[in-house]
Amino acid sequence: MEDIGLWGVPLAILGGAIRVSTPFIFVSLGEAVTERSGRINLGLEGTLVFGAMAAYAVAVETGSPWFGVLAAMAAGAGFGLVHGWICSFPRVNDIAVGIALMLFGIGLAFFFGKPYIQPSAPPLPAIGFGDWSDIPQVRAALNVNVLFLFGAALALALWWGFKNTKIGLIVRVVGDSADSARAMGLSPTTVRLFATAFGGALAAIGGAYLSLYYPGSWNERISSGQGLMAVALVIFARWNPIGCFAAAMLFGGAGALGPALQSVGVTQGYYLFYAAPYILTLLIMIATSSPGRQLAGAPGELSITK
Amino acid sequence: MSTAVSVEAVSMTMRFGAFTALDDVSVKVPAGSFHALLGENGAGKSTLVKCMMGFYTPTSGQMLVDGKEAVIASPKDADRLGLGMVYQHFTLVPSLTGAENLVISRENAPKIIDWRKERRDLADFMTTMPFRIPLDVPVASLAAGEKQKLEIVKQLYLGRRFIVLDEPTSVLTPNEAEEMLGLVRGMTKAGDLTVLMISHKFHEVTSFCDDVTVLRKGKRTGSGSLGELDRKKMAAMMIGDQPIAALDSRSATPADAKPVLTVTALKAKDRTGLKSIAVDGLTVRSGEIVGIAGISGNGQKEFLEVLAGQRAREAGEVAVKAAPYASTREQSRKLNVRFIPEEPLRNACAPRMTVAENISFRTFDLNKDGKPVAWISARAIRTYATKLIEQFKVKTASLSSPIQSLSGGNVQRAVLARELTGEVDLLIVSNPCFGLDFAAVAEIRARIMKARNGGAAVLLMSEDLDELMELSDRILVMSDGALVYETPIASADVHVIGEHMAGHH
Amino acid sequence: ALGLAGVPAFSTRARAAATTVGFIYVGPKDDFGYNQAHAEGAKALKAMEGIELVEEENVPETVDVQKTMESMINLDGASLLFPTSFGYYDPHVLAMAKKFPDAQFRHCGGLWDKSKHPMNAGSYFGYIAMGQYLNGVVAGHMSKSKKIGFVAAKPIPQVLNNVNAFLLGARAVDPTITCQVIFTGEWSLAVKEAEAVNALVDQGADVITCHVDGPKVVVQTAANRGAFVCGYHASQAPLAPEKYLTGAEWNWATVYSMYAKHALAGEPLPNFTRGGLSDGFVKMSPLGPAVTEPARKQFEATLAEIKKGGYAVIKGPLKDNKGKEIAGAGKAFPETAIELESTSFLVEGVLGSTS
Amino acid sequence: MADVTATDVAAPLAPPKLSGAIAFAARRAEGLVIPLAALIAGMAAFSLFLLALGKSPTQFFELMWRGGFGSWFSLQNALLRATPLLFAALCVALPARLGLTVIGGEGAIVLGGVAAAAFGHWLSGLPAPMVILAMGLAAMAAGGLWIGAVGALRHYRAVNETISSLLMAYIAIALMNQLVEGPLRDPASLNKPSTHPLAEAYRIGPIPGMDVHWGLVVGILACVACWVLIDKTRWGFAARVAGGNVRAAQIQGLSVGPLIVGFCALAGAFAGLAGMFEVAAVQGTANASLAIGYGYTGILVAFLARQNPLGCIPVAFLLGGIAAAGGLIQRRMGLPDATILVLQGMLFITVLMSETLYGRFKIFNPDRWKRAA
Ligand SMILES: Nc1ncnc2c1ncn2[C@@H]1O[C@H](COP(=O)(O)OP(=O)(O)OP(=O)(O)O)[C@@H](O)[C@H]1O
Ligand SMILES: Nc1ncnc2c1ncn2[C@@H]1O[C@H](COP(=O)(O)OP(=O)(O)OP(=O)(O)O)[C@@H](O)[C@H]1O
Ligand SMILES: [Mg+2]
Ligand SMILES: [Mg+2]
Repeated sequence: MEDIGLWGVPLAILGGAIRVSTPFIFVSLGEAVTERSGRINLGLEGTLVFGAMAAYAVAVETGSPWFGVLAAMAAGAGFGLVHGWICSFPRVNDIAVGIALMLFGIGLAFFFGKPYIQPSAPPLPAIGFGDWSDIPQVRAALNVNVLFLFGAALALALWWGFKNTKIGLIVRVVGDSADSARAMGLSPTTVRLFATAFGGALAAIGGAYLSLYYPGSWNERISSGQGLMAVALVIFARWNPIGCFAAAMLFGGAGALGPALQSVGVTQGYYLFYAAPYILTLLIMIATSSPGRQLAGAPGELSITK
Repeated sequence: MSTAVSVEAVSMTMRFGAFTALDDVSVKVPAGSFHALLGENGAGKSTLVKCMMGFYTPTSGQMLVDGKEAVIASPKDADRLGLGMVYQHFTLVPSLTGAENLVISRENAPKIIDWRKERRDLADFMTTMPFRIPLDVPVASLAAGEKQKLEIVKQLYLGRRFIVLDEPTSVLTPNEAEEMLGLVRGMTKAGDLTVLMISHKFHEVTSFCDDVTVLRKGKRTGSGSLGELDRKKMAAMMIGDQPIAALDSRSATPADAKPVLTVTALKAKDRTGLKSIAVDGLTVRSGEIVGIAGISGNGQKEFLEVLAGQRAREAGEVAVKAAPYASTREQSRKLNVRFIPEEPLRNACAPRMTVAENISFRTFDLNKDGKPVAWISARAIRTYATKLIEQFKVKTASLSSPIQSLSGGNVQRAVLARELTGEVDLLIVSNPCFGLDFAAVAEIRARIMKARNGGAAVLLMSEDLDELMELSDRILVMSDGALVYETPIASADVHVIGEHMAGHH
Repeated sequence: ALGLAGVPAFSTRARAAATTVGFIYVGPKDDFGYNQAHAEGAKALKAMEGIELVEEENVPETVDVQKTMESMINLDGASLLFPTSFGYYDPHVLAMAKKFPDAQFRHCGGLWDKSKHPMNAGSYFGYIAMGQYLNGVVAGHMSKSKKIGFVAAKPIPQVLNNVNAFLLGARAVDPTITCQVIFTGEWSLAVKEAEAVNALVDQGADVITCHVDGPKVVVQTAANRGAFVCGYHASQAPLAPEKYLTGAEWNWATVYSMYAKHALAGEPLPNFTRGGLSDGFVKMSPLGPAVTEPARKQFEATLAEIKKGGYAVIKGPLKDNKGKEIAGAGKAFPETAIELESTSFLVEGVLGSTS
Repeated sequence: MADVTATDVAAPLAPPKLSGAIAFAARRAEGLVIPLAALIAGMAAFSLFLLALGKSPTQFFELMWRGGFGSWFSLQNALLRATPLLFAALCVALPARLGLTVIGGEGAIVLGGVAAAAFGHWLSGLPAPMVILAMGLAAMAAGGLWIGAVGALRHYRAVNETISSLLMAYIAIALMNQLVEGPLRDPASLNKPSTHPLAEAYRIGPIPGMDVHWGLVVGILACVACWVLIDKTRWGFAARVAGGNVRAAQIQGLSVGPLIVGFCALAGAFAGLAGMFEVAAVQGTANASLAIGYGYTGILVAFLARQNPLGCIPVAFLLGGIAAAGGLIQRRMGLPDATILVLQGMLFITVLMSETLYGRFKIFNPDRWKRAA
C-alpha cells in the first residue's frame, strides 16, 4: 500500500465520517421526526442496541443481512410504540420513560443476545465509489455502505417531506401546537405514537449498521453511546434533517480524528482527542444558544425546550 | 361561494362527572344571522359550542342543521356539514406559514402537495376576500389582528357556512375589532355565513349582532333579538342579582406628586433576538395610573419583562423613588414594588404548588416582624394564606389544593391578594382582566383604582382600550418597541390611539 | 462481619462435599478474548470429579467483585476463587483474602507479594509476550509494506511488552520493519478499535495484531481491509480463516487444573505461579493457510528455541524509540526478568508513544 | 368502594383535629400506595417474562430475597451498593426541583474521585481528619464545579442541561483517564494506571459492627439534609417556586440564576462525594473503575423516588438489593447478568406509568370527599 503520509488524516476523517456517522444519521433522523411531533425519546440508545442484536441474530439465523435489518426495524418500531403508548398517558414524563426504555432495551438485547456473540453474521454490502482511484486508501475511504446512502437519501427526503407532504405537515402541526392539531381533528397522541415508532425503527437501523457492517459484530460493548449522542445531535441540528446528516458527519469525522492523528505520530493526550466530538458539540451548542431567545426551529410542544 | 345554513341545538345537557356544566340548553341560529352567546366565566358557553361542534359528546341533546337532524360525533362530522369554529386562543400553527396552515387544515389535502398549484388557488381565493394577509411568512410573525383574520379566512377557505367565534376580539385593537366584526357582519348580511359569537363585550354585541342567548351556571336564562334587549337586561340575565363592585371615584393626583418609576433610555432585545425595544423616557408618579396601549407583539411584554427582571436590559436606567432598580427581591421589598403579569397562572404562579404556598410567594422568607429568616414555617404560611383568601374571597376547595385547580378568576384573585397586601408604592400590571367576565373585571379594576387612590403609582399595560380609558390618568401607546404617543385621559380619543397602535400616524 | 460465615453454612456448604471453585469475569464469557480464554480454562474443571464450578460474568472492578467473592463463599460455599481480571486484585482480592482466611484466592496478573499479602492469596500469570514475538516473526515474513500495526488499549507494561515483542519478532525477519501502534484508551470500545485498524491500514500497515479485551472487531475489520491478522488471548481463526496467520493464546486450563488437583488432594496451593510457552501456560494458534513456507520454518524454529527456555526478546544493544538506550550489548532480559514488569518504553522501530 | 370510608371519616361529626390528621395522612398515603402498587405490577410483568422463558418466578424472587435482603450479609451487600446511588440520585433530584433534568452525574462522580485522590496524596503527612475533610471538600468542589457549570450554561446561555451534562460526562471521563494516566499517575501502578494510593490512615473504614463504610451514613444524612433544605428552608422554597415556574420566581425577585447554579453545584458536590467515598473507602486510589455507571443508576433512583430526597433512600436500597442478588441469580438460575437490567427496566416503566394515577383516586384527595358525599 502506498504511503500517503499526512494526507492520511483528512482522508481518514472523510472515511471515518462516512463509516462512523451512519448510526448517528439514522438515530438522529428518527429522533428528528419524533421530536418534530412534540415528543422526545431519550431511549433510542436502548433501541439501537436491541436493533443491533436483533439484526445480527436474524442475519445469523436466516443468512441474510437484509432480513436482519428488517427485523431490527420491526423491533425498533415496537420500542417506539411502547414509548409512545406510555407517554400518551397524562402526566407521564417522556424523558424519564426514555431513560427507562433505554435500560430495558439494553437489558433485553444483552439477555437475548448471549447466544449470538460467537456466531458470525453475513455483513451488509458496500459500494466502492473509490474504485476509479489507484490509491487503496481512497478506495477504502469511499467504500460506502448502502445504508449510509440510504441515510443520506432519507435526510433529503425528510427535509423535503416536512414541507411538501401531508404527513410532514401533520407531524409539524402536532409538534408545534397540540391544540391546533386537535382543532383540525388530528389526534396528537396517535401522530406521536407513529412518529415515535418511526424514530425507533430508524434508530434500530443504526444498530443494525453497527452489528452488520461497522464494526460488524455483536457484543455487549458494540455501542458506545451512539444512540444517546444522536439524540443530542438533533437539537444541535435544530430539528432539520439535513442538519442532522451534517451533524452526524461532523461527529463521525471528529471521532475518526483521534486514531488518525495517532497513526501519523500525534500521540499526546489522545484521551482528549477522543473527547473531541463531545467538546466540539458542547462548544457549538454554547456558541449558538442564547438566553432570552427561543431555539430557532424548536417544536413548540417539545418538553425540553418549552 | 356557498350559502349560510341555519343551526339549532336542542336541549343540550352536558355533565362532567357529577357536575352539570350544561343543563337543557337550546339555541337557534337562523341562516345568515349573527348570534351572540353571553354568560359569566364558567357559565358553559364554551361547553355548549364544543358540544355543537362534536368536541364533546353531550350527555343528551340534538343538533339540527338546516332544519334536519344531524349527528355530530366529531369535529370531522361538523366539518362535513360546513360547521367550523374559531377558538378563544388561536389554533393556527405558529411555525407554519399561512399557506401551510390553510392547506393542511383542509380535509382533502393531497398526500403530496403541489405548492405551485396550491399558491395559485390560494391567490384566486384571496381575491374573493375583503382583506389581504401575507400567506408566505410563519404565522408566528403575524400581528394578532392578522392572525384573527387568517382564522376567519381559514374557515371560509374550508367552505364553512356556519362558524362559531369564541371571544374573537379579545386580542385586537378597537379599530381591528370593528373592522373584523364589520366584515363578518357583511358576510352574514350577504347570506354567505351564519355566525355564533361568544363575547364578554356588550358594545360589540349591541352594535353587530342580531340575536342573543344568555347562559348562567349552565342554564339558559334568556334570549331574544337585540332590538328588544338592553345592556341592563342582559347583565341581569347573566349574573342574577349579585352586586357588582363599583369603581372608586378617581381622587385628584396632587400636582406635586413624586415620581415613583422613572425609565430612561432603556434598550433590550425581544424574544426573537432580532428586534429590540427602546423606551426613551417614562415617568409614573404617585397616585396616577399610566396606561400603555399596544397590540400584542409590539414590545409591551418585553418591557414588562425587563422591569420584572425576567429579561436582560442592554442599556438604560430604571429608577424607583430615585433609587436604581434592578428588580431584586430586596429592592422590590424596600421600595414596595409589585407586579401583576398577564395570565397569572402562567406568569405569576407555580401551578402545582398549593394555593397557600402561591399566596405566600412574597413573604415566605420573612418572619412576623418582617425580618428575613432561613427556616420557613408551614404554619405561618397557612395562617397568612387563610387571612388573604378570606379578604379577597378566593374560592378554593382547600389551602392545600394545587393552584392550577382554581378557576381563572380565582387564580387572578389569589395573585391580587398576594400583591396588593401591605404597602404598595409601585404597581405594574399587565392585562389583568383578560378573559374574565364583567363582574370579576369590575372587582379587579376597583382594586387597582383603590391602590391608586391610596397613593400607589400604577403602570397598566393592556390590550383592552376600554380598560385603559376607564382607569388611566394618562395613556401612552407602544408600537414597534417604542412609546410613540402620549395623551392625558381628558383628551384621549380611541381612534387616534388606535391609529398609533396600528403604526400609522 | 458478625458470624457471617455461619449463617449460610446450613443452606449451601452442606450442598456438596466437593470443592466449589468460583470464577469471576469482568466481561462476557464469550468475547473471543480475555474472558473467553479464562472461561475456556474454567471449562476444563467441569469434567473433574469433585469439583463444583460457579461462574459470574460482567462483574465490575469495584465493591461488586468483593461482594461477588463474598457471596460465592457465603452462599455457594466456594473455597477456591479465581477473580480473573487484573483490576480485581488491589484492593478487592486482598480485602476478601484477609476477611476469609479459610478460602483460597488466586488472581491472574502476578501481583502477589509474599512480604505484604495474605498467604491465602496468590497470583498466576503467563508470559504471553513471547507469543506476540512469534506473531511478529510470522508478520515479518508476511508483510510486504514492511509496516505492521498494533491496536492497543492502554500504554501499560503488559501491553508495551507485547508491542515491543511483536515488532522485535518482525525485525528478527527484517530489521527495517516498523510497527505503528494506536492506543484506544479503553479495554473494549468496538468502533474506536475498528477506526484504529482503518487508520493503521491507511498508513500502510498490512499485518495487524492487538491487545484489547475482545479482539473480534480488530480481526474482522483488518481482514475486511485485506490485511493479515495475528490473534490474541484466544483463537480468532474462525472469524477470518483466510487472513488469520497465528495468534498468542492463553492456555489457562493448565493452570486451573493444576490448582484444582492440589485442592482436591488437600495439598497447599502454590502462591505464585508463572509460565510461558514451554510450561503450557501460553500456546500459539495453528498457523493459517496463508502462512508461507519460510515463515513457517522460522516460526517453528523460534518456537523450539523458546521452549528450551531462557530465550530473551529484549536484548542489547537496544534503544527505545526516543533514542534512549535500554540494554547495552550483551545485556538480555528473558521473559522472566523482573524489569519487564515495569516496561514503560517502546523499542526503536515502534511508531507511537506511551503518553 | 374505599371512598365510602373516606367520606365517613371526613363527616362533619368527626372532631376537626382528627379529620385534619386523617386528611393529612390521606394526602401522604398517595405517594406511598401508588409506587408500591406500581412496583408490584412491575414484578408481575417480570414474572410473566420469566414464565415465558420457562423459568420460575418463585425461584427468582426467592433468590432475590436471599441475595439482596434476606440475611445480614445480603442486607449489608444491598446497603453497600446503595451508598453511591444515594449521592448519585441527589445529583438528579436536586436539579429536578428546579425543573432541570441532569443526566450527567457520572462526570461529577469521576472528577470528585480524582480530586479526592489527588488531595489525599498531596496532603499526605497531615493529620487524618484534616486530610479526609480536605478530600471531601476537594471532591465536592470538583463535582460542584462540573454540574454547577451545567446549571450556569443552562441559565446564562440557555444550553439544554440534559445534553450538556451528558456531553460533559463523556468529557469528564476523558479528563479522568488523561489525568490518571498522565500527571496524576502513580508510576508504581503498572498495569492498571491509577493515582497514588491513599495512605492507610486516610482510608474511610466500615461502620463499627458492619461491613458497610461510613459513606452510607453520610449518604443518608445528605438525603435528609436535602429534604430539609427543600422542604423547610427559604432556599428550598425558592427553588420549588423556580422549578414550578421560572417566570413566577423571577417576578418575585428570586435570584433564579444563583438558585439554579447553586442547586446544580450542590447536586454535583454530592456526586463528587460519591467519587470520594469510592476512592477513600473502596478503591484506595482513583482509576478507570470510577466510571462504572453509578451516575446513570442514580437517574433511575431519583426518578423512581419521584425526585424526593427522602424517597431516594428506600429506592436506592431496593436497587442495591436487586443488584446484590444479581450474581446469585446468574449463578443459580443460569440467567444472564442482563436479567437484572430487564427487571430494573420493567420496574422503572411501571413506576413511571403510575405517575398518571396521581390525583385520580378520591380516597387520597380530602378536598373531594365532601363533594362525593
Ligand atoms: N373537561 C371538563 N371537565 C370538567 N369540568 C369542565 C370541563 N370543561 C368545562 N368544565 C366546567 O364546565 C363549566 C363551564 O365551562 P365553560 O368553559 O363552558 O365556560 P365558559 O362559559 O366558556 O367560560 P369562559 O367565559 O371563562 O370561557 C365550568 O365550570 C368548567 O369548570
Ligand atoms: N384541572 C382541574 N382540576 C380540578 N378542578 C378543576 C380543574 N380545572 C377546573 N376545575 C374546577 O372547575 C371550576 C370551574 O373552572 P373555570 O376556570 O371554568 O371557572 P369559572 O367558572 O370560569 O370561574 P371564574 O369566573 O373565576 O373564571 C373551578 O371551580 C375549578 O375548581
Ligand atoms: Mg373560566
Ligand atoms: Mg370559554
